[in-house]
Amino acid sequence: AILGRSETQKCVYYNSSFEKDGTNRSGIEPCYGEKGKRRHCYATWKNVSGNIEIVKQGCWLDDMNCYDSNECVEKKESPDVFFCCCEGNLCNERFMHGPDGPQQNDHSTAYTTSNP
Amino acid sequence: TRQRNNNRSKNPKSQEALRMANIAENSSTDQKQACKKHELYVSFRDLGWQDWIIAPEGYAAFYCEGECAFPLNSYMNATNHAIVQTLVHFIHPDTVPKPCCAPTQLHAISVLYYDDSSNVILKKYRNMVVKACGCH
Amino acid sequence: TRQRNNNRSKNPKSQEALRMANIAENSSTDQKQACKKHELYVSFRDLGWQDWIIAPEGYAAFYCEGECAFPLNSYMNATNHAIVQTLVHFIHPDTVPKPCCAPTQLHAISVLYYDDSSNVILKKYRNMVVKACGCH
Repeated sequence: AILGRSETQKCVYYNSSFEKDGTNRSGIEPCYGEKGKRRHCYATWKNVSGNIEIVKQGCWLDDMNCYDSNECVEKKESPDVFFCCCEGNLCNERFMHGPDGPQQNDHSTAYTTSNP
Repeated sequence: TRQRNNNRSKNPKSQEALRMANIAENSSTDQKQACKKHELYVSFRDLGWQDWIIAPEGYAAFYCEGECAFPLNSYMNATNHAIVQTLVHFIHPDTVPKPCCAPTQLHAISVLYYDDSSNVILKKYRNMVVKACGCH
Repeated sequence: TRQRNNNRSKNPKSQEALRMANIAENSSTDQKQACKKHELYVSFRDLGWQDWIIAPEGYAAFYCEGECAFPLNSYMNATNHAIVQTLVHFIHPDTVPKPCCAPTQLHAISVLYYDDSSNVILKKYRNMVVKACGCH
């Protein structure tokens, strides 16, 4: 492990279309990646009239947009589908919509897998 | 038996080739850059794909560019064919091109997108990121 | 939610790219040849290697040459990276080159030669013959 950087070996897994895709519905996904490449976790969800519907969660391949984010934050204002990625084991268990970034806590809304 | 000269390239053409190579190698500033990897960030919005790709918004793709000229250095990841082609080009520059600078190793990326029925799909797209370049 | 147009390239830039592509595709004779495999017989005498190579005297090496222009056709064996690079080149022709036409599959040949101690050696030289070309 590179000093100071959190390695991602596993992520929270969830698939809302698990029946159609023939996968598990939820669990923990081990992450595999090519040698020398970084790995991340991601979460994607919808906000349907205030109800949060998790679409998918799992592992994400090396992506500079996810570097050094230990929290999973969607920064876009109002996307059709929310997406965030992060670095560190199970870092996608908790995901946030924070258009101005997580430090603006009054604007960011956090969700966790346990209470989608 | 005929005394075999152990110097593998005493043939006048090859000697000429080696002499020219030394000139090429040491010629001053107009020397084109050798084959190598270059930075390139691709924005999917630039490609007009932002409507169907949810994430990422873009990615570091890199690309390969540069000369594959005789003599090919070891770090140019040249195939045996490229080495032969470089020599043939050197001797017959008008008939055969130099080998070209192309990716020799590529990586995959994750992409989240809408399929034609607007389902959200996660897919691993292979061979999207250049890891190394070489003369091929 | 915003009505997502399912046509993957309604973005003006991509539409312009597609329109240009049609022109490029149908333009008449000055159309450069697309990337493909070409004949090339290499004589080891030409390379000055006849003194140390016993057999063969030469071999059919072939080489790759031709355009890798937008839109890349399916038979051009293009990688995903090459497809992306072709599009980026089309939109930003001055910053990123087209992908290049390079071997995608290579074969080996057998070579009988003298080593430095004049022993006769048989060796399989890999990646010497182009089997297929593609845009990489």
